[in-house]
Amino acid sequence: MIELLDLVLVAVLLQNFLMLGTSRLRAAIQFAGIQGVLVGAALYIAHADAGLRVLALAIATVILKGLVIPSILLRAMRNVSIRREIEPFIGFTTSLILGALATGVSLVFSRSLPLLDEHLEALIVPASFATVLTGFLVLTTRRKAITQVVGYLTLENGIFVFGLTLVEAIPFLVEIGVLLDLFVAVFVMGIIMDHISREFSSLSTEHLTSLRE
Amino acid sequence: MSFVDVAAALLVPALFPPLMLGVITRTKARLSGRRGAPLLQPYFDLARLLRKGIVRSRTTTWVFFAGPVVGLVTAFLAALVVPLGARGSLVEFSGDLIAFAYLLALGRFFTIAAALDTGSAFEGMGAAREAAFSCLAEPAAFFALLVLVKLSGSFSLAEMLGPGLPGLWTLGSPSLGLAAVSLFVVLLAENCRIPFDDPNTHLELTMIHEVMVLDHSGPPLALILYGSAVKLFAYGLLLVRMVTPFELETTAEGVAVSVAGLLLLSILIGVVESVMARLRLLRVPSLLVGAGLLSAFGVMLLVG
Amino acid sequence: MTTALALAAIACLAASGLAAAGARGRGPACADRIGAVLVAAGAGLGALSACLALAGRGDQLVVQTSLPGGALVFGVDALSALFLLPVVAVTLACSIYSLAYFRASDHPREAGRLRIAYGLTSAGLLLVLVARHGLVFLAGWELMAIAAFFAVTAEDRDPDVREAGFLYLVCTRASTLCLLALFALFWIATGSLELVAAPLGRIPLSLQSAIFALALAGFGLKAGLVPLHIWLPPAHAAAPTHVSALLSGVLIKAGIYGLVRVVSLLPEAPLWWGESMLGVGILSAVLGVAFALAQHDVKRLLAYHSIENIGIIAIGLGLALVARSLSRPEIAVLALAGALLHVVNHALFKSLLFLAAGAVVQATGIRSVDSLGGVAKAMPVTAFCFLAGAVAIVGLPPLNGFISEFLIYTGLLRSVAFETGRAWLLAVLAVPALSLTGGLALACFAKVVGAVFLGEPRSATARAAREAPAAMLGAMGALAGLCAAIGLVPSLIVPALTAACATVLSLPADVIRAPVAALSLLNLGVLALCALVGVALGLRLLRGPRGAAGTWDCGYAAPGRRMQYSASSFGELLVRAFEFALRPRVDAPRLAAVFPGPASFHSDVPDLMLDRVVSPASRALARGLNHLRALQQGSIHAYLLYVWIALVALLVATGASG
Amino acid sequence: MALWLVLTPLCFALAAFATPSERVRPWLLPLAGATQLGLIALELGGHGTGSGQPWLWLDPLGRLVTAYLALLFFLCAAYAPGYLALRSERPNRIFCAVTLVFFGMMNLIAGAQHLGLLWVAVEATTLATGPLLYFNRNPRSIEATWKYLLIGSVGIALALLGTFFVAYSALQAGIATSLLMPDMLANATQLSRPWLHSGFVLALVGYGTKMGLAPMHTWKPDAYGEAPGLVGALLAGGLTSCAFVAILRMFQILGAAGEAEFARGLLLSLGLFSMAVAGAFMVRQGDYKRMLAYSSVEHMGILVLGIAIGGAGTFGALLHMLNNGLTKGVLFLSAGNIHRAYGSKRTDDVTGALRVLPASAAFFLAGFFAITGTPPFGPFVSEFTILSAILHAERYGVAAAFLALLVVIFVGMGGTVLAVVQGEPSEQALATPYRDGWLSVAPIAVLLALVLLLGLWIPEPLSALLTDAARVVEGVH
Repeated sequence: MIELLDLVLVAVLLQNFLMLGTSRLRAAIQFAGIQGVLVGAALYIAHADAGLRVLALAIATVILKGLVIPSILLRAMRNVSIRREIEPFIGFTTSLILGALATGVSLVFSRSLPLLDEHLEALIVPASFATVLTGFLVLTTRRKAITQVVGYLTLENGIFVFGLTLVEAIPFLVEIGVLLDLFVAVFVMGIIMDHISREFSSLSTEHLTSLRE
Repeated sequence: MSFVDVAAALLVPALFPPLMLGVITRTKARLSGRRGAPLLQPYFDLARLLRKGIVRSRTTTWVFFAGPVVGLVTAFLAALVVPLGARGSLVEFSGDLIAFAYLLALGRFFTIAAALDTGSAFEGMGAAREAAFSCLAEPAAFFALLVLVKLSGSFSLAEMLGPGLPGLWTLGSPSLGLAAVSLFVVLLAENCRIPFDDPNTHLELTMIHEVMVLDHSGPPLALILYGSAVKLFAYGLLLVRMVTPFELETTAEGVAVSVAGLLLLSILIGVVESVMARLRLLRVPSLLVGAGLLSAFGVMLLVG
Repeated sequence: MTTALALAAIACLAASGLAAAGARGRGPACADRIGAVLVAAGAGLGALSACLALAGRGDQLVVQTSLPGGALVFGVDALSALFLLPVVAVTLACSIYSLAYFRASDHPREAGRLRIAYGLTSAGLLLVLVARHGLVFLAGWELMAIAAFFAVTAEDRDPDVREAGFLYLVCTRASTLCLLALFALFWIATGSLELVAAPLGRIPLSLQSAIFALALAGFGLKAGLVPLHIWLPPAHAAAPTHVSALLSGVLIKAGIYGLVRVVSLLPEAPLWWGESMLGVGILSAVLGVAFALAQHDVKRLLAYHSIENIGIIAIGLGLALVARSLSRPEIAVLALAGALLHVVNHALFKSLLFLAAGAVVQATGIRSVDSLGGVAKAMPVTAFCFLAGAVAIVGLPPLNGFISEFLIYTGLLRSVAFETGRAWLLAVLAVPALSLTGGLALACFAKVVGAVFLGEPRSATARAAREAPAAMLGAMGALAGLCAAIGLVPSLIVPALTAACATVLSLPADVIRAPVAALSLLNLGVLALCALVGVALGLRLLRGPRGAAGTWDCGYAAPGRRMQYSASSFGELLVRAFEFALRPRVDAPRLAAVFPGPASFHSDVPDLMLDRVVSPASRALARGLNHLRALQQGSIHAYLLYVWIALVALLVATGASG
Repeated sequence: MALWLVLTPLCFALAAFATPSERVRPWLLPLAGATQLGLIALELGGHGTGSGQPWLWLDPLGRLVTAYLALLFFLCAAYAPGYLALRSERPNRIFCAVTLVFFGMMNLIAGAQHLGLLWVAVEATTLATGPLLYFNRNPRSIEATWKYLLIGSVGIALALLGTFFVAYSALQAGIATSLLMPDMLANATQLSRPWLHSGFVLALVGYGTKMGLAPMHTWKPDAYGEAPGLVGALLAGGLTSCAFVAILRMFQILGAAGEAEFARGLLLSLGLFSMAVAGAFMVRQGDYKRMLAYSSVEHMGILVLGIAIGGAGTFGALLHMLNNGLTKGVLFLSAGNIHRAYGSKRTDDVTGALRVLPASAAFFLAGFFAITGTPPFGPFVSEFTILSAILHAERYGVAAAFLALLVVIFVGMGGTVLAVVQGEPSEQALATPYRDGWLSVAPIAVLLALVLLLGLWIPEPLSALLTDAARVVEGVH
């Protein structure tokens, strides 16, 4: 079981790097979607024995993160005719290096924390930290509003991965609530992005600096 | 105090002061080889002025006349504070030395006001100098008085300069000496004598007191002259009492010693005025501050 | 009963402005009258309760609440009463004055607001005096301070007024915060906010000293002790005159009251308390008068004199504290009595001076001393009142200022005679300092009286002056009368003084009777003799031959008005003597050519603290903070980065990471 | 009962959404507020139907906050109809519905006894406020909304991670974890420290972002600056207090775990830092609504400072939460009126408000004096309590810094406020059609009266409730 889970998690990490590497928005969105599917799968794999509740949760996750949210983002992207992330604050190669660095750091960090034995060798905790950091990296270095949403998604995915360790602890309703919040968040962000693109005929956050001291 | 004491304490300051002016002028005349006016000349001047008519400037108000009046009254009351002999003084209470200083200040205030009332540039000038210099003279005087206070442990001039005085000299003669010197300087400054001011110059630009009273005439002028004589008497008496620490029982002795001392003082002033030149105005403050430092040093000698 | 009366007085004063605002419908004059009547009622009640308290009928009033620090206590004792008397007197006089000075018909917009602010200020002042509970005290304090802010900025269209008001507001807030800490410490120390004397030996001395230091800072700010005086001159210059009179006459005394009250609560004072206050007092007295001497604006000048007089009061208080620490009862009583009496006196003559000056300013529209002159002919009564105030404030016989300064002097002389060590040295320095202050004050007021009222008018408007209306003259006359009364018959106020001293020092305070009696004789003598000689001279003037001519200008044919000795040149000698402290700004023309063209000379003296320290510092600080704005320029990426920096920093800082 | 407190507003939200009339709909807001007040009265009267669910019930802290929220919301809602009538050009269907949802979610936060549920509720408030900020539909409000959403969501995400960490700390200690407050408090002592610590830090940063503690406050000036005064009041008074509650919940757990000192250190530094940042940005602040935002940052700092000191400080902090919220209501609503009249937020254009809008300007001024801790207003009492707590704890350095910062803040805020209310109004300002009306002024007056009341007299039940709530926070029983 562990091996399979780790395999999936490695795939998740891979998505991080692809996301950092790509300059095309559509690709970034798709990677985020794939990552969503993967974490959904990971959830089921990790707790296959937990029965129907986990299954339902996993399916909900996959649908939401894998299909709904990406489609929202793609729609928002279609409204404005932009295809690629023009020159981020940090170049793509640098981002990749930083991503690798983040992954290393999270490996070390997770080792330094007292983990349960079943999580000790599993990749869960480091993968989650690495994904969180990647999300942060995307959030702070990419100029397009849409990419920032993608970053936010990645962040959420990372946290979700950490959640794998305590599915027992968190009641089903709360999990659903979390997913619902995520959905609404992206939905509202999508609306706002619509308005942004309408007002500024672009999705670049460069225009969003009129409120300042 | 007996009736005699009261009479003496009232009559001496009332009658004697102009004589001091006479003595001073006579001394100066003699030292410059002239015979000089009679000693009683000041009395004659006063009498004549009192008989004269009054000419006043159209600019002025009642303040113009308040000056001479208040000046004379305050000087006289101040003179009453200082004891003639060992038999106490007429105005005597704990802390009367402050009354002494503040009475004279009141007189000064109204003299200055009267001077400014004429709206003349020259009198304003004199008034400004009077105000400025007395600011510096007062602390000096107070330091000198503090010496007495510290030594005698009492707060009225009559007690300080009373029977206990000889004892004080044995106690702290250096301090008293310094105090006396600076008091003498203050006396010269406050009464506008050379080296601070020349009472009978006629170069208004350089004058202090005289120029303030340029516009006064007749009786008011008489009051002013008389008042300044009394003021000189008050300061002089204070100084003389300080430096004559003799056992004086009777009133007669007290009066005699005081009068003699005052005559000597007048001669001394005359001598000073004839051997010294008037200071440049800008130098005056430093001299006064110097006097203040002297007496301050005198106080510090008594530390503890 | 007593306290209830005081509270009723507070209610009346607070209501005065609002009621008048309510009655605005019946026309401005009616509103004015209603306001004045209510103020009068409040003043009457206040005076009544003060008299009751001085008659030994002081009592307390307790209100239960759930606020921190126990039940709210109000009370009137002799100390409160002694401060109450001048407060109500000045409040009433100024409000009567304002009937003619600040008519609602002339200032339709401002008058109502100002009347409300005025009423609330005096109400807050009274509340401070009757408060026996920290929070009540603070409430009254702040009510007074903020209402006063609105009174000062009554004419807020003028940017200078706004600036001065804001400076005042900031200073008073700083003082309030000091008091906040003070009462918090007091609460911690005594376990209650009720202002009762701390039990001996219970509170650690360090805590007491902290409380005292906070009191010195907080109350000093309000009272205007150097170097905390920065707000005083601008605020007094900006406010309407009767408000300036109220501020300078009684409001800054609230600071003195607070100091006295606090030190009376802490009986075991180390020596340095009194010594520091004595030192600050000397500094304030000398610097205050020196700066006053250099002012051109008559209201600023009077404001600086308030600083000087607060300094004199502080000298008295400091000496009293020193004497208390050295257990020298008679010195303590003399000094404290002098200080308290000077509080009363200064309230009277300073408000008198402000009102008289305000009358001149209103009549001529000029505030610069240098362009006035000869006003005495047009406004004889005002001139006489100002002259009386001047004699009083310089501390000359036969008026009230002399009495209080005399008491302080005698206290100092005694400590010169009997003390040793540092206390002695300070006393030895204080005496000449006080006399120097007196001399400078004399010069300064001789200058003002001469330049404003005497001589020839220096400007057309000054010549066109008319005597002030009756209401204003009445107010001034009343205050002048009080000054004379205290000066000639001080025995009137002696019982109040002794009672107050007894409450503060818990000592019998009869030491002051003897000197005061002597002084009253002396003053009466001065007055009588002057009257005698004056009458004689007057008769001689009427009888004998007399004539009138132009002023004898040493033979100069055509003396012009502008050739008179101006106020600035009058002060110039002394200003130069104090150059090291005053640092005058002079722009004098350099006359080069043989026939130089027209040139003008101008000199003024900026405030030592405000213009040379505080303003530059605050400007620099503001500029520095401005640079921080660069951190918030709207980049959402930067904002997100801050979040993460905070996270990492906290994680690292707590070492939670490992 | 707690459930009803959450559901009632949601039902009203549905009703509002269904209501067709633009003019009737706004009146649902005060109606909902009134209903809520009634329910609260029942609850406080002891008629509350006890704790139905284990993870949603009202402890004293919850009771305090829900009562306070109901009051604040009712008064703000009473202001709404007048305001929305003025803004008749904008459809208010979404606005009303979302406002009610937002209100319900705030109650959910107050009542949540489950950390996960707590998080969900907080995030829900974030999302609900988005549309409110965006009410004005102009580029600036878009920008503000975007920043608010993104920064808020990211912060909240961190809080979720923190919650997971805390859960894991239980898991790691081998406890059956349920994230239910009672269980957590019961087993707190066994929780694994490293996870607990880092979990608290994450939650502090996360919820601190919502609360607007520096340096996570950056969204605040933009959001408050662009939102309608009404929304600003609800955010500054309600939402921030709810985020504060969330932090308090975490603090409870650490306190129970005996790690209070650890938490207090963090809170102290964040509190002082927030006050400092607020002061720095308030000086010469040319935009009076942004100035209010920084004032909010400052007072959030004061709240956590009070908690950090503990003892009487906790009581003071909770009291200050109420005072600050109500006073902020006064300030934001009156500022909103002034903004209406002048059509500008810059002090360069807005002067002499006392001559244009006597009532609103006077309330604005009074609110300024109240919020800066002027007796006899409420904030004075709470700040005094906090200060004396600091001094009682003999943290003299902290006290000095506290007072110094208060002076700086007073200078900054006073400069801006006085520039607005005093002086000579411009011509077109005098020409404005907008005038103070009852609907736009009365709620402010009531709020101010409440603030004054809290300064003069704290009702017995309230002080009892505060004391109990403080006990809950301190973890003493």
